[in-house]
Amino acid sequence: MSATVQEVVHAFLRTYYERMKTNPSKLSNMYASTAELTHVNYQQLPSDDSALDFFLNDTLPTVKLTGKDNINKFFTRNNKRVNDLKVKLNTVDFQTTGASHKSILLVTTGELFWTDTPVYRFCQTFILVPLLRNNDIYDISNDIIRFIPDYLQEIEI
Amino acid sequence: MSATVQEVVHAFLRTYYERMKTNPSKLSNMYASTAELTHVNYQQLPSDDSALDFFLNDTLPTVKLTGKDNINKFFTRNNKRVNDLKVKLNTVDFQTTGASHKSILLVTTGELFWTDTPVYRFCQTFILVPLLRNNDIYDISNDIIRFIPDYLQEIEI
Amino acid sequence: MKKDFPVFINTDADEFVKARAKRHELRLKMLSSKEKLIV
Amino acid sequence: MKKDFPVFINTDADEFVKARAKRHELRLKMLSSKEKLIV
Repeated sequence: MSATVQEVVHAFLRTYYERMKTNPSKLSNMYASTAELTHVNYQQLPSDDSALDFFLNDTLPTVKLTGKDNINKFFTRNNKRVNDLKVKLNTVDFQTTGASHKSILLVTTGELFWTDTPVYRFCQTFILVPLLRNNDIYDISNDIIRFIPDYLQEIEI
Repeated sequence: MSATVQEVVHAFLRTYYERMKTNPSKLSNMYASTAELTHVNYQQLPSDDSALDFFLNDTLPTVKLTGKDNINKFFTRNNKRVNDLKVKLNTVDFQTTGASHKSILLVTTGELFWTDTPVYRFCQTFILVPLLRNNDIYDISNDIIRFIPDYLQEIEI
Repeated sequence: MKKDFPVFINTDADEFVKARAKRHELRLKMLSSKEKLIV
Repeated sequence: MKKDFPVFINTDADEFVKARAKRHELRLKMLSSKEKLIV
């Protein structure tokens, strides 16, 4: 019996976030060859975590990448940070999508942080596409993270 | 010359949110016949807007619907509320998706409110699929809204 | 659609500020009703 | 994966609470540095 969509979603999320911890260089294997990824722009973060600007702003810049090769280079290059990622998932919503509704759109919300950093609130959207040769295995075709500021950030003097 | 993805995204967002105001009963025409919609569960909101509970919680319940007919009934039934929706869009991210990357995944964040209510912070994800007969026209195949609580909501006594 | 965010739809900055002030008041009210903050 | 949220991944509630406390302190610091709140 095939897994339900909900079971696929929960298993995917566990695998995705845990692979960051255990083997970030293999994370790109979860992406389709033409996948698009919008993720934390680690290059724009200060190398010194104690930099005040890094903490004061409660959102992080993102960068957009296309293709499994570029995604692999990205996760390998930022291995240290990716490896240290810690996540509290608060919600997940999902729908089926694609021509035959065999793909899955899912949206998570939560907070993430790294050792010694404050939390960052985020919303992350994925599209999972089943492999042609095995409908029980899914590739990530799209992955967009967006950080959500607290409303206090928008208060002006 | 075809519009760029960014032009399609911006034109779509303007049309989508403005149609709520001008003609919510025609909003469902923007959805594909098998579209899935996760939207505000208006039936769970109190009919009396002054109810304190309605305001105190800074998130709203959602409901999931499938198919253009159900979506049409939903918007028609909740016509009064949908018609009064006011939105401040803060961000939009987008990627191409689907087998030939002709579909568009887009994620907005912002705050919405109605006359006499406080604001609600949200994240909304859409997938737009081009019509077979005219690739310049898109249907919504998926639409998920998720409300994001302020961190103060999670503080416990 | 102009590309500079934020974009106001069916509203304007003035009306939005009033709605956000309502949320702010509720947050302050909720904060003051908490005996201890666990964050 | 358990289906009850929140779910902690590569962390636990104790570590999360400390990280959120850091954010809370920054928010309070920012609030106190504002002369007037326009919300």
